[in-house]
Amino acid sequence: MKITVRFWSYFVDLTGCKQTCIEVDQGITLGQLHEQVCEQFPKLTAAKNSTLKVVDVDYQNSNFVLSDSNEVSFFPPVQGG
Amino acid sequence: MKITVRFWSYFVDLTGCKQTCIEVDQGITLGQLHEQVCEQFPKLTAAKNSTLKVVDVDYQNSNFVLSDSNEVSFFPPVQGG
Amino acid sequence: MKTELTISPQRINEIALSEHQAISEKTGAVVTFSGIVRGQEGESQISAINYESFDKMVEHQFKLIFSEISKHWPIESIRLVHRIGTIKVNEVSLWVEIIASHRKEAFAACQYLINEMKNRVPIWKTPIKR
Amino acid sequence: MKTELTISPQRINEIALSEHQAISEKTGAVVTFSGIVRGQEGESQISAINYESFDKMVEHQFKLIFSEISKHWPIESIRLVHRIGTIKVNEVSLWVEIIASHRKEAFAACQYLINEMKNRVPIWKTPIKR
Repeated sequence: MKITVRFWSYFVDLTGCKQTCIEVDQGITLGQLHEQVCEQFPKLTAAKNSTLKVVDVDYQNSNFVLSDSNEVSFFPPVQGG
Repeated sequence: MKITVRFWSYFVDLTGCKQTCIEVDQGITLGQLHEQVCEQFPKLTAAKNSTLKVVDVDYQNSNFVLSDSNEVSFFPPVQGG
Repeated sequence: MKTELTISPQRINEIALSEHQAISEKTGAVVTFSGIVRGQEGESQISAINYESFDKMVEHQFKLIFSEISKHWPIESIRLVHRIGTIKVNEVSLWVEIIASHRKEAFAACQYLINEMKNRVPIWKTPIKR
Repeated sequence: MKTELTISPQRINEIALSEHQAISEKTGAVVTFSGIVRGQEGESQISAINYESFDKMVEHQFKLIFSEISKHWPIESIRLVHRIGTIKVNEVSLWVEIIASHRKEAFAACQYLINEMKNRVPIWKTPIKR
């Protein structure tokens, strides 16, 4: 299945794009997708441990199993206010 | 010496006056004055333990030794805001 | 630390007060508090509260509290207005503004100020029943 | 609990917002907070901050926080405005108003809201140097 992945804040500079579309296996977890994205965009690897992982509009942990309609976002710590 | 004693809030209703002038011995403490005032205005006795004791514009405890120029205030708990 | 204290029977005009907010290049946080007369006091419906104050002591006690705040937190400015006399339900009895670089100290100082006022500042309320 | 949320590049007009304060017979406390862009970020002098937001998620996360607040404290109303885009030094980036019967819950809810926002609401800053 194909998953849309969006980047925010300086992750856009690190990847050079705001979003991408990745072909993944059925049943892939959010953590596995994150690994795959870091392989494709190695500059994200340094920020791996502080990366926030979102499915649609909710934070999820690495074990979350993705489905076809999900849109994933990866971004650095937030700084509102 | 003579000490001016002022009452505030419902202590004015209990005593029937806003202020009074009391003849006391030199070296009297604030606590002793309070006792003397309660004898003169027995309706203050019920509120004795919650009465706030002030010399001029500062709270003082019962051991405070009064001098001639001091003005004393007695009042119930405050309720600003 | 700048301070401004007003004890007055005049209606508190929050809009006018806000227009005179004095922020600096370092200001990051402005906390304001308005205390408003509620329609109920304990069990009874009221129409207003009468506030009585021992003015000279009120001023002195507020200054002591301000000086404690300036020792504990890096605050740029405190403005406090306490209205006295008869204040109707829904009208403002107390307005406080704290300006600081960071929100934590602004919130801490504002709450400390109000709590200490309630402990020490000689102002008393008499509810006026409906 | 009434809530009002605005995420917008428009300048925040605190005076106009204050004029629409919706108090009730039960209101006893109004806490407002303004977050203001400081002239210094870390070591460097800045002229402005650019705020970027993931709007759809911002709205959802604020609603989750509002709902947590309504479960924890008896709050009458929350209004929150977060400005995005380029905000100059001394201008307001965030404005929050909490209305409640009592000050303790108003202060608690206001601080909870801002703390949780800083943990979870997807908004990012880029300082613009002088």
